[in-house]
Amino acid sequence: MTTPAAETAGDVVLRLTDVVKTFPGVRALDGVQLEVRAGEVHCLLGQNGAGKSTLIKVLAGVHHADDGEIIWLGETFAPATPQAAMRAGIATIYQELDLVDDLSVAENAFLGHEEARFGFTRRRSAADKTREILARLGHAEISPRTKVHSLPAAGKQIVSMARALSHDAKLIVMDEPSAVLAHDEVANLFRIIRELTAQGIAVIYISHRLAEIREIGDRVTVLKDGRTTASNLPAKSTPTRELVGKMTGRSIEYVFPPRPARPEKPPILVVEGLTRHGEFVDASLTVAPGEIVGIAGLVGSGRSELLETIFGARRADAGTITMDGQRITGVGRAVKKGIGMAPEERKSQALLLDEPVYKNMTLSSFAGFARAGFTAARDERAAALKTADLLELRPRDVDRPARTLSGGNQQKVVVGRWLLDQTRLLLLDEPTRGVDVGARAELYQVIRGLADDGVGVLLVSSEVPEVLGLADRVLVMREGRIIHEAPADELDEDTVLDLVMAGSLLEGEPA
Amino acid sequence: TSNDPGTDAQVKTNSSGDANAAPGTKVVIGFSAPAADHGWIAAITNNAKAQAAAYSDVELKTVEAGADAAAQRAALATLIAQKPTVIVMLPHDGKELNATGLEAMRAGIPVVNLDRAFPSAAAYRLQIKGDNYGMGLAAGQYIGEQLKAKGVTNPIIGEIPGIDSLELTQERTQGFNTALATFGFKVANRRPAEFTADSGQAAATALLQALPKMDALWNHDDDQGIGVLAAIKQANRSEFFMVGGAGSKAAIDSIAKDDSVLKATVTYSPSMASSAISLARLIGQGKGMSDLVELQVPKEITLASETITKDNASKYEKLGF
Amino acid sequence: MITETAPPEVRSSPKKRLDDNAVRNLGLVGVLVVLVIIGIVTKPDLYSDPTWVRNNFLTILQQASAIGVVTVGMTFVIIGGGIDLSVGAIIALAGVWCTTLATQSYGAAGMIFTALVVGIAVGLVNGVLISYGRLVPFIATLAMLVSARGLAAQISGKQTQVSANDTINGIATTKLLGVPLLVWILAVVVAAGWVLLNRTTFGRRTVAVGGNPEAARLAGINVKRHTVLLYALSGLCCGIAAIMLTSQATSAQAAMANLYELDAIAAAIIGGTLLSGGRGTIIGALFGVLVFSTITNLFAINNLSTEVQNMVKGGIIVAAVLIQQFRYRSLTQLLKR
Amino acid sequence: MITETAPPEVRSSPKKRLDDNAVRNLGLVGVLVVLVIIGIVTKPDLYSDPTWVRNNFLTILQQASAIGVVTVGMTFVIIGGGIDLSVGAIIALAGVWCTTLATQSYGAAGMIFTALVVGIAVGLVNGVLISYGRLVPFIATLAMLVSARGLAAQISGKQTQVSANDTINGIATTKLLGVPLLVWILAVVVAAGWVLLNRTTFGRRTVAVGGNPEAARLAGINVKRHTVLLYALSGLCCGIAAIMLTSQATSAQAAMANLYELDAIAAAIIGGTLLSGGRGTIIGALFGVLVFSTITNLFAINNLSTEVQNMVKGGIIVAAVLIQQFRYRSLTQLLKR
Ligand SMILES: Nc1ncnc2c1ncn2[C@@H]1O[C@H](COP(=O)(O)OP(=O)(O)OP(=O)(O)O)[C@@H](O)[C@H]1O
Ligand SMILES: Nc1ncnc2c1ncn2[C@@H]1O[C@H](COP(=O)(O)OP(=O)(O)OP(=O)(O)O)[C@@H](O)[C@H]1O
Ligand SMILES: [Mg+2]
Ligand SMILES: [Mg+2]
Repeated sequence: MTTPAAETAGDVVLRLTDVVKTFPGVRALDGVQLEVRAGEVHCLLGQNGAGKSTLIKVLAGVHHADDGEIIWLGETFAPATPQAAMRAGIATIYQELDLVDDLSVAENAFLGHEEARFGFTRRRSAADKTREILARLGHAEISPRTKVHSLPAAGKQIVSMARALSHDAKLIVMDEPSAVLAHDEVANLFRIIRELTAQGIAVIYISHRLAEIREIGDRVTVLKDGRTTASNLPAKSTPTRELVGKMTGRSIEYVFPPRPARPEKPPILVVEGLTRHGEFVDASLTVAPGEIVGIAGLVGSGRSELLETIFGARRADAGTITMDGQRITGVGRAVKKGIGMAPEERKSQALLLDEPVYKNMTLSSFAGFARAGFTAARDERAAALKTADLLELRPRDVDRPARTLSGGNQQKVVVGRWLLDQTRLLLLDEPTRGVDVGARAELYQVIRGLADDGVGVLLVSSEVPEVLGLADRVLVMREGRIIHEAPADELDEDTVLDLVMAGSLLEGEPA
Repeated sequence: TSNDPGTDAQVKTNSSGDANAAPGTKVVIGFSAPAADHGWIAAITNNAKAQAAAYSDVELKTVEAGADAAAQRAALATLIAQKPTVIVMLPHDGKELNATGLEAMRAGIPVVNLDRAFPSAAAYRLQIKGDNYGMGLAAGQYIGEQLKAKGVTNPIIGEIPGIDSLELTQERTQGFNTALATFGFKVANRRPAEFTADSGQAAATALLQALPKMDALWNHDDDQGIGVLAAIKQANRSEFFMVGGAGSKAAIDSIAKDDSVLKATVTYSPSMASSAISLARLIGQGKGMSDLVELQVPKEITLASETITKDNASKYEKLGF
Repeated sequence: MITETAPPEVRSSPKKRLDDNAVRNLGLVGVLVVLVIIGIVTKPDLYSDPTWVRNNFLTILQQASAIGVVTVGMTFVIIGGGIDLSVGAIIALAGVWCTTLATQSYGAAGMIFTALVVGIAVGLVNGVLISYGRLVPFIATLAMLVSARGLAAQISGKQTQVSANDTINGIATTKLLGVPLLVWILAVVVAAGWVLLNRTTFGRRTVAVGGNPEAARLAGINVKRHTVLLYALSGLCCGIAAIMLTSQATSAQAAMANLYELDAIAAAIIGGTLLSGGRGTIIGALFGVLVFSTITNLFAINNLSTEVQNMVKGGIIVAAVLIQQFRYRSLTQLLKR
Repeated sequence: MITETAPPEVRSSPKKRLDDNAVRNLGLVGVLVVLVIIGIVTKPDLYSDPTWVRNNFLTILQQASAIGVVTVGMTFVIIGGGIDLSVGAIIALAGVWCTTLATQSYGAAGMIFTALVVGIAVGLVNGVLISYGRLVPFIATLAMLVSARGLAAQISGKQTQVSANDTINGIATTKLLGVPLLVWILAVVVAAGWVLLNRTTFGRRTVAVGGNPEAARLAGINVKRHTVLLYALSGLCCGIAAIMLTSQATSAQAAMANLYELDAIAAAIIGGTLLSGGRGTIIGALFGVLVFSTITNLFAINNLSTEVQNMVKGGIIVAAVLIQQFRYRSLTQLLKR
């Protein structure tokens, strides 16, 4: 990656003026201004559905702007195809993983611009280059020949990054790259971003985590309802209140709801000695009514698998799961006993993308609304609208197909599904992934409210502050084992981080 | 089976000087036969058209019958609505079109059934058909006699029928087995094809593989026989002789030339379509067949299956399709 | 915590999805109208006779009835993420089984019962192989196609079995209020199918299972059991169609309903059903069937030769889908404004 | 806040997929072995003759050759997310076109050229209709099936057209190193297909287009053009197969290669190709074809009647897939440890 001398940090490489993009029924971009300089990390902030992903897709040649002007390296720029954008030096890491499962890591990294001679792929050369990039990314242990579908989500994110780096890009756009990354992975990502910017490459960085923006960002542009509400704010020094205010048009304090005192109750869920070979070993835990139990751990520590097994979606190799003293053996039984689960991957595991939002929200409860097998669409819509209001779904329209919702809003639909049900135990896997600050506070409130109504909650999150702030009791998982358990207020972030990374703070714990 | 679509009338039944040949009242003949993807059926349609063209008092309304019995029922429904004087039809399946035959007869339109009989006698005025059972008999008879003459006592006989789910195939096979049984012979292996050359090739290849040595082979259909003969050549086999079926031009030529294992074919002549048109005209005009004493055309006519060999091939040349 | 909550004003188009389907179906109606106009232009004499026109209309419907019933079942299977290549074979097996001399001795009720039970049973086997045997639907039902036709040939001894039962044979000739009974049966099946798909939990599950089986499973739907039911439903429709066809032909045989699978799948897809599952409409499927049966009718009254028929038919199918798409796109464009 | 640490390892199971395919193919080899053993047990006399065994082996391969070539093209189309129902019809059209008297007058080269051009041209039309006309592949190629067979019937006047060209007819009788030329052609096409799929950008892009079209588009692949090429490739394979079949039957007609589409799709799927696209192997498809052709051979040497044959065939297909799955699961279980 060579950088011409003319483009040292500070020169404006990209300028957007009054960019407009409409979808059927939605004005996703309604006059966006953006200015990005070489060598800077420019952060985009905005609520779910503010238009961030749409904006970067316009830059990447996926969507075409209806109006407005884009100047890239001093010239008017309107990429007709993703390839045109890439050729012009803009590489993109999309919010939704865009990999081909049955191709190898190297093939994915170089898809569309293969290392080839006369149409024949040069596998060795591609593998070497990929290995080099992966090493730069700190993941030399990923083999370029591995098929992508055998990688966990975090691994896929790294391949997406490798793909972006495989282009000789002058601007790299990252749409919520940290959403599927754990704490330490984020640190690694930042190391790479710093390397890139040191070479004069510009980075547009999108995230809902303010802390990240403070750490890595240089300047911030805020979007609200498709409009730029503030540009070029200093990332490190702009007060949170101001940022949030520009995003939401109101002020939000980012706090967790208080933990009410709770009378001891016998647990509703008892898990004993649960094991799935290669995923987790001998997991035992309990959840009482009204209690929120959090599970912290690294990506790949087996938390999702544990949750899915408790829900009956995976068959346990050993151990028992009992709800109200009765064994849970399959999803059907679990749902009947009042267990609900919001899975981790919304697109592949949770949504019917072509169905309207309300049908997605009632996917687990429509039978409850039905009379004698006949569905009650009116009741379902009304209930879904209520939940939509509660979670600030935007647009506030439960009839549009789930596909047309922004990522964070899709997540709200998934979580909202179980708020409608007669759920007594809720399993939440990364419930706030991609959810914006305002809605997140609201979601915390809702989860706590459910607990106050007597629902037991088992919460998996890669954000340690979230687990600590929301849960009553915290379990720490590492490499498939539950290595520590304590009330949330007896733990702090450093302790948990140290634990999950096999630190030494609590010596004597089983490893 | 030739590369030129033969459109000329194959046979004329009305010799000159016959009173029946003189133009009479105008007759509209509705005609329906299954979609022709096979030489024999194509010849049926062509013969019917040519024969009708030979009469100045006949108008032929053909309706295409599509791919199956249901399509043919639909086509005939539109034909009946047009009220032709007589309907000539070669049904996909006689039983499946029985109801349609009844409907036409009830509507006052005499029905001439070609080749595939209706079970109910009220469904047709005239039935003219080839003799599938007799065809099998003839083939079996020929094979039996030849083998007996050669003194083969325990012959290995192969059979390649056409589409096996058709009733006509069953009848041919039954006739064949019956005739062989009179000689104390039976079929060693039977591989059905689909009346096409490529399926004939595939079936014959399989059969030849299963029977490393064979004495005689009956292939029900000369069209698929092209493929059967190709397979025999490809397998380099010649220790047996073969009998064909239906009587295509190519088969008759080959028998006459005696240049392959094909030594005979048993006829199932598409000329019946020509006869059907002639007789339909007579029915429409209320006349009888001049060589019969009866004043009306009889109700059933079954054509005999003949055996074409090198000796009589020249006689049949112009009957080949 | 949170101050001032004003939900953002966003323009949206409620009921948009409904319109999509309506527009699609409208496109098919347009295609039908065009076909009829072609008929009028090419055969003005026939179309000038109102009795003939009425009769012709009923004939088209009647010819569409059996395949229409099959298509309803097929639509469910496809929406549920599967495919059923064995429908024609099931009809043949059910038809042959219900016309054996033994079955016929039980009278019309016995024959109908037999056809329906055979249809459902074969459908259940399909479903179990696919759900619990984890066979790809294409392969499982293809295997069933081959086997069921073989069994039908075995049972019938490859003979065409004539139905001697006047009640059964009468189904094809009976009219109610001037409309053939077969058309009434189609109407009832379509109506029931529509209600089942759009107004019942069964229909909702079908869409979920086909649209995203993993999501359906995690939402607590018993995907395997539901899949079995879908194939059984298709089998049931085949059983009904077998009776209709047997009545029309007053007979049954192992080769009957040949290639119905292709026709039914094509009609469902033309009607807007997604081959990959999760989306589809019963009304659209019905229109798909009607388009095919109107094309056949058009060919018949114009007496096109089979080869020309076939060449033209392919073109019409393509044109129909293109017209439909065109209308669809331009209409949704209009709706946008 | 965020502290720099060495990034954690992303665990994965290397080479797992490679083994998947190998294991799957191993399962099919197992099925083939079982079929041969059944042959030996039922016909020990035939199998005691080594010349016959060798011949039989070559015959099986030879009978698999044309459909094998078609299946290679079909596998590409399916991996690329499509389906081609028109393969049989393309063969018929190419076969008929190349055996008209006019074409035959240009000699063998003219005939071969005609067959290939017709195949590619029809494939291109398919591809354009699907890519640019946005027709569902199922419908577009079904329409093509109907039209192309109609055109073939028109051209041939519904007659069986005999090939009088000895070079063409000789293809089926020629042997090279004791192996029939037809088998060599199959071998070359399979090898070329394997290289094309696994070692070229075209192949890798095919997987991307079928596995995740959106990702392929985002990676700058021209999905539409690629789709067109895939159908053209399938058409080319059909053109080759048309020559092979014409040579075998020394003739061509409009009804030839009947239902090849079902056989080719079934073989591809049994060979491990995902009907929804994005995954598949050429070697597996070849094994799939061989399984079918070995079954036919087994039936022939045991002289099974058609109806029994069909009943058993369905069962064997199901059993084959189940065996393969069983082996697959248990072997991957073993590999896991
Ligand atoms: N293909 C589409 N069709 C219709 N509407 C769309 C489409 N894609 C996005 N939208 C709409 O455009 C708006 C902006 O969406 P976008 O994905 O850009 O939001 P975002 O800022 O990235 O949100 P998030 O933080 O949740 O990812 C949303 O209202 C969304 O529903
Ligand atoms: N598709 C896959 N194929 C093979 N192994 C996988 C796959 N997905 C996950 N794993 C393995 O399963 C284990 C747990 O993975 P997973 O990432 O789901 O855990 P997690 O704790 O839920 O992390 P996250 O917070 O990212 O969900 C790891 O060993 C991982 O390598
Ligand atoms: Mg986004
Ligand atoms: Mg997880």
